[in-house]
Amino acid sequence: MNTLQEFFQTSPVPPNTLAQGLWWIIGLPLLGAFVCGVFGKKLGRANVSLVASAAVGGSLLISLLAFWAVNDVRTAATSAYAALRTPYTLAVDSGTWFAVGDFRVNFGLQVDHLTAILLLVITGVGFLIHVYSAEYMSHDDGYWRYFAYLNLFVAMMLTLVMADSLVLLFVGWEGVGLCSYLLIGFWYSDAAKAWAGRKAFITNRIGDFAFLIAAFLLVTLVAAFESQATRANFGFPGGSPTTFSRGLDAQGPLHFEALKTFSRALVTNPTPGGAVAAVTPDTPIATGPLKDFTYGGVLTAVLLLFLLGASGKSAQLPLYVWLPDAMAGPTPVSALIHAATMVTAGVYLFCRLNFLLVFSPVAMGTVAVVGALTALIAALIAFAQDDIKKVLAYSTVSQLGLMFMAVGMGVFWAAIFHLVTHAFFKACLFLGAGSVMHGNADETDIKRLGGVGREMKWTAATFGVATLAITGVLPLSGFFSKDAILHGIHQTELFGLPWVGPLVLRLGQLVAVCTAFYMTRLFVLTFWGERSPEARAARAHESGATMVGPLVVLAVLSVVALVYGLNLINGQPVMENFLGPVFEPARRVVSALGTVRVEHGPIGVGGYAQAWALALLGAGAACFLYLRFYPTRAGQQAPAAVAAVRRFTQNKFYVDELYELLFIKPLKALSFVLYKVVDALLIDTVAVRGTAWVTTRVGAALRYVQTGNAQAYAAVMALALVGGVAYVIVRFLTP
Amino acid sequence: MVPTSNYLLLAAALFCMGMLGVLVRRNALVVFMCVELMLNASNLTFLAFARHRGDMTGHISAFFVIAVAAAEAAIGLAIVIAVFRSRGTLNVDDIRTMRH
Amino acid sequence: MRVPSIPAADFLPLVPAIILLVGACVLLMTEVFLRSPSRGYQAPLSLFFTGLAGAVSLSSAFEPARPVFQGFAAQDPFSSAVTLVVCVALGLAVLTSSGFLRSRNAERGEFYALMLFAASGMSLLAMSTELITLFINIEVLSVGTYALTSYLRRGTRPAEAGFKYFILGAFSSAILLYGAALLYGATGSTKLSEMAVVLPAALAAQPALVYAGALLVAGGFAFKVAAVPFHMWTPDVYEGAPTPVTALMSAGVKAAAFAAMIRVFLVLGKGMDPSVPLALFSGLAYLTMIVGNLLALPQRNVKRMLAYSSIGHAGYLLVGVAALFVTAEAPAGDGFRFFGATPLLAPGLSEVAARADALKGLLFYLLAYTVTTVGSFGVLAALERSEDEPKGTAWDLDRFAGLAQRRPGWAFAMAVFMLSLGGVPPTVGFMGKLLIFRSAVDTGLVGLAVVGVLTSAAAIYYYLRVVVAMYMRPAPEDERIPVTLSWGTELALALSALAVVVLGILPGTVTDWLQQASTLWLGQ
Amino acid sequence: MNAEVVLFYAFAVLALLSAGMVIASRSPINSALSLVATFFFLAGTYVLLLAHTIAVLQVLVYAGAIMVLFLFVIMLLNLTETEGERAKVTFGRVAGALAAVSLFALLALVVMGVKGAPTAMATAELARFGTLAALGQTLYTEWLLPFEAVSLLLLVAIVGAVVVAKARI
Repeated sequence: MNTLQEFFQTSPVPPNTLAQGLWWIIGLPLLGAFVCGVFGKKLGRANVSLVASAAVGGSLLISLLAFWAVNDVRTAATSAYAALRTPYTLAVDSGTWFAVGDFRVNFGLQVDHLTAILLLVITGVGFLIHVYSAEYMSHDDGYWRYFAYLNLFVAMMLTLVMADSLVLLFVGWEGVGLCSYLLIGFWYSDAAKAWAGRKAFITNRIGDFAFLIAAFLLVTLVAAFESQATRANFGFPGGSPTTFSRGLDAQGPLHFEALKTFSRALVTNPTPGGAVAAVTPDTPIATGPLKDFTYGGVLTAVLLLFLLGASGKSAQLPLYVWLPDAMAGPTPVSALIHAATMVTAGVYLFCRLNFLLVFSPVAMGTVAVVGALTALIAALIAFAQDDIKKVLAYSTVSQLGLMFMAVGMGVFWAAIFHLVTHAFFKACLFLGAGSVMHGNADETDIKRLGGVGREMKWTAATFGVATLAITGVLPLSGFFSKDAILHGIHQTELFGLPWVGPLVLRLGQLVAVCTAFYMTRLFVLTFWGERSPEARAARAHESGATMVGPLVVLAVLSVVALVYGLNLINGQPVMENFLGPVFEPARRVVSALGTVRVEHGPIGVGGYAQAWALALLGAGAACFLYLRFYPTRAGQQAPAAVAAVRRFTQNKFYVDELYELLFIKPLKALSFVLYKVVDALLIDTVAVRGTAWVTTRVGAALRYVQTGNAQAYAAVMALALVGGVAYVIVRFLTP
Repeated sequence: MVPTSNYLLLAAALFCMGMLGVLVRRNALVVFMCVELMLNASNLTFLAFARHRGDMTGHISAFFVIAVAAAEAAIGLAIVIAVFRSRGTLNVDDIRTMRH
Repeated sequence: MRVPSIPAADFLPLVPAIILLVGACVLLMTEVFLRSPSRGYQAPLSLFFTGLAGAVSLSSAFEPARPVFQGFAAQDPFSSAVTLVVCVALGLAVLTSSGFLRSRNAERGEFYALMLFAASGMSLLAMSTELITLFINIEVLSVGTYALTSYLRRGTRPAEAGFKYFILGAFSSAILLYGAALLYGATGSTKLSEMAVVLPAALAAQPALVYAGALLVAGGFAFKVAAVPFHMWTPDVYEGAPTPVTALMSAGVKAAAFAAMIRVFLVLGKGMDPSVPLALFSGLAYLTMIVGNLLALPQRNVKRMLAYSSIGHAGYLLVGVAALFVTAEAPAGDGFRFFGATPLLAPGLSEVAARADALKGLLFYLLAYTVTTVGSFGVLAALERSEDEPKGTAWDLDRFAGLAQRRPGWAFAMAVFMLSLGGVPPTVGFMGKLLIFRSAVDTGLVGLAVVGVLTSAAAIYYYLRVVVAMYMRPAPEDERIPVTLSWGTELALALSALAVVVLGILPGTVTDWLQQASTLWLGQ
Repeated sequence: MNAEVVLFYAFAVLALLSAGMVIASRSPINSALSLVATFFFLAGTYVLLLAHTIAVLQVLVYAGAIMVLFLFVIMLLNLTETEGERAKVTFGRVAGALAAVSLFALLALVVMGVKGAPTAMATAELARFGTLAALGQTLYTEWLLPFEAVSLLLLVAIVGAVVVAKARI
């Protein structure tokens, strides 16, 4: 064990050398995108996919080195904001990007444990999906555009996770949104798909707007703190007001180290009642546009705005509606962008800003409750969906809700753990769905599939493994990650909001049952049973090796990722130990402010059993319903009178009907109502379409003021002048 | 002595009459003449204030305005001719191919 | 009689304008003496003079500010920066012109000469510090652009555009002049430096006269910068003018007019109740941002869409102008601030520093907008076919369908321009917006920043529609490739796309330079 | 009531009347001739304001040169027909008329605030005020820059006019 540890703690490339090469992780896919986009048509199909895959593959190799290097004991980055060294962080700073007065942003990357894990997920899953796409897109004319966008997306996503400041993160944030928009609309053929792209676009802009305002507020907040903070605030090792100011001058206030130092200084208060009073979260701001608000209050507002931003990108209430519609794009895109990587950006954002989030129990509670409600609503809606990709899309929304729950309750490591396992099994599910569509003449309606498992053995097997994983059956990774979340929530209590934890926990357990149910339904209806008579293709055909290969790898990964959840190191799960340094600042804030109370305890066998029972309950119910109950009723369209008699005579049927009446019908109705009212009517029609409609109408109406008559234009000018002069008269000539 | 404000009032009246002409006349050439009227009203204002203050700056300004008016007339009349050549009318209501 | 002596050194700041003037005269002469059928030399020749003028203005950018010609003009970093922006716009416009004109068989020395004349007017306008000089220079650039607008006379559009521009332009000049006359009456001078001295007394005696004059002058400037409600000529004129001229108008004229407006109102604002210019420019900025962007939304004619978008961008620039009039203590009773009225400046920011920041943001935005918009008009110029012009379909969105397959380079450049206009990182447009909004937040104009961010979010929608058309719609089958290939266009597109991306990723050098220039000018 | 007052009111009334004719008359030729008349009456008021040189220039340049150009264009384009009898009443026209009238009311309020009569001047000063010599001396020394700028403007206007009015390009 020790040798193994030592092996991993000695990077083959010296960390300082590697830090200089971090640019290549982004640069390679960017180069790939350039080559594919500009020369794609001339290169030909095979070369384009080779270039694109090789670019991501190369990026994966460097990411592996980086992952290795962050474990190296020699690795540390110097902080410009305090005389400290941040251990286990690779950082490179290329100097000033731009400066506005004393607001400065540098161009720099950093890789710590959190980023390293995400790098592996993005490049790893990305690489597999590139390989898969080579066959999947083999019949499409726009393959070079497709690979160019896909490479560009990978580059942008890598920028997002490697950014060392909120500004560069925002560049990636916008970039992935743009690529997603381009890829959703890749097959623009009808108005519905065009609308899907537009909807994704509008909802994301709402989120981006909130993000920007939050960032602006944060800059103002740090500036206010800089002018107000006292020496007492910097009573931690290496801290001093001058160093902090010098750091702000050198790297700017939106660098993550700046925010980290800010959070640390805000909770440092060595001598309560000492000579110099320290600024605390309850201190009102003295100067500037935010005067008289408290630091804590503004931080809460900032975090809630970030939540709105994250809801847009990560498809949470109320901005989740775009994700199911985004399934209009090619399936590998759904797997990469709308399941594994981009949609987790919101989770990443909060984990990155963990030290700010824990300042505000209100914000944490809101994040947790929003996540829980999203998870439940999406899971319920997934019940009644018949489109294989729509089910998976709602399932993604639901799983993201689980991650938000974990983030909101401060169990950051579990959120990241679930993010990783989810990336594996959901990518596997999506690619499996793509394979099913590929082999069944692009059929997506699960009611018209059935029995596919017999012809597509590999697809069925991998899909099955992934289904078990997401369901949370014991030996698979999904079980561990989901259980880590629920267990973590169970142990946590938010200060002042004791009801949030239990509520979220119960909702989470309910979501687990629902997940098991609809995923089992999906699997059973697609792969088992008889082939539907309405099927488009009489026989399915298994996909080729380049499509099955990634499926197998992802299925294996969704099993072996469980290693992260085992208590191997210091009695902690591997993932928790690994991410320890990243969430250390949050722990420091929590221990100073007491915003979150954690009772540590190992996961007992009872907890495991409970979780397993929940999964089995849902899965069992689905198996019963779709394997036994519905098939026996198939074709029984008897006349009403006969049916009534039989219902009364055949006891079994009577029970069944009652069961259906009491349980299935209301649930289905609820699912339907949620879908129709909340999703389709309220959010889609009123909020999204309504905004677009109103602005376009107003624009179109204003347009007709533009009559083309020069005199009318002059008249408008004259009227404006009259108004202005009248104002002057009223203001200065009336006594 | 006539008070300065009377001169200024006359100028304001001429300025607004010019503006009225620009806004209501249909013939492009007449619209242009009304702009000239507005420039003259400004000149009168300059001269009235110059006399009021006993300062020659207003005179020089008026001199330059006359020169500018000449330049504007040259280019403006050329454009009016071009418009007439391209559509055979100088009616402002008809010069509106581009709109909305 | 006192005869003031004007030292030879006073002519130094005029050198860029004189170079442009000499260039224009040389180009006029070539038409007379070099009667060769090929006029391929004219664009490089104009480019040479433009580059020379730009280089000279760059070299004098860090000279300390000083008045020249008895206070009729000023040599300062601000005027040098604006002249440089004008030269960039002119150079790119000249590059796109050569191919555009040649394909219409209309390449003449007069065209380039008029462009250079107009640009020298812009350069002179940027340094004028006396109302009559200012008025004359506005006329120089206006008369040049009037003529350029109706330079091509196929169909009815160019003459119509020229007519509308001329009649409304003359109308607005008359208004500006009347305002200047009222200001003269109130202060007894037309020199800004002398007015600044007398203004407090004049305001005490006759406030209505000063404010009415200032308002009329502001109206005249608002016309030139296309601020709502003085914007209505913009779409019609931009549509009808030859596309390279539209490019010059949207970038160069706007830059020069903004420069003059800032100069005049910085002086007038000193004596006034500071809430008046603040309210004036904030109000204009709100209206311009909202109306300009809303009007662009339903446009399918890309040229008109860009015209409306240029109105929207004037709105963002006006946000920067409003930020220039912030004061350390709060003016009483104005409703243009959101988020609490008392503390205006961000902590640790002095009034001068805040103004320098705002000015830097403005200048950077002007530069950013110039390279982006001239580039996008360049693509438009290369794509339009002269036979479509009379029908008005030359700029329809459908012309862009499938451009990515036919001309991937152009499509890429256009996509970059559209993203930059929309303010998507990492382009120069994003950087410009960031600087402007940041300084608005710093000066407490949060409402303006919020509306700015919201409208630019809405604006992305119509910009991306062009990108979607280029990359996602199939090219029309029957159409032959309708391009006018010329080295000038290719070079202009490559240069401006490169500038958009490079300045977007590494704006550091330029912002440092502008910071230095702004501080140098305002810090005195 | 001295001669200046009488003359001022005479010129003012006549100028306003002829300006009204510019706006009201149907034929462009009548408008142009009324405009010439307005310029003459204005030149009269300039003389009352001791702006002799400008008055002369007004007659020479405005009435003499610019208006001849207008008349020439009217003849060239053969614009002898009168405007249509029923001028279309549009929103723009009504709003414009309202705006012009109310702007006059407002501007009148503003300029009425200018109190007092012109400055009294010493005889020597009065002898120079508004003369060609005084104007020329300032113009060529102090006002050098705008003077050069105006020459540039005239050059641009000539080139522009030639370009625009030239036959098809």
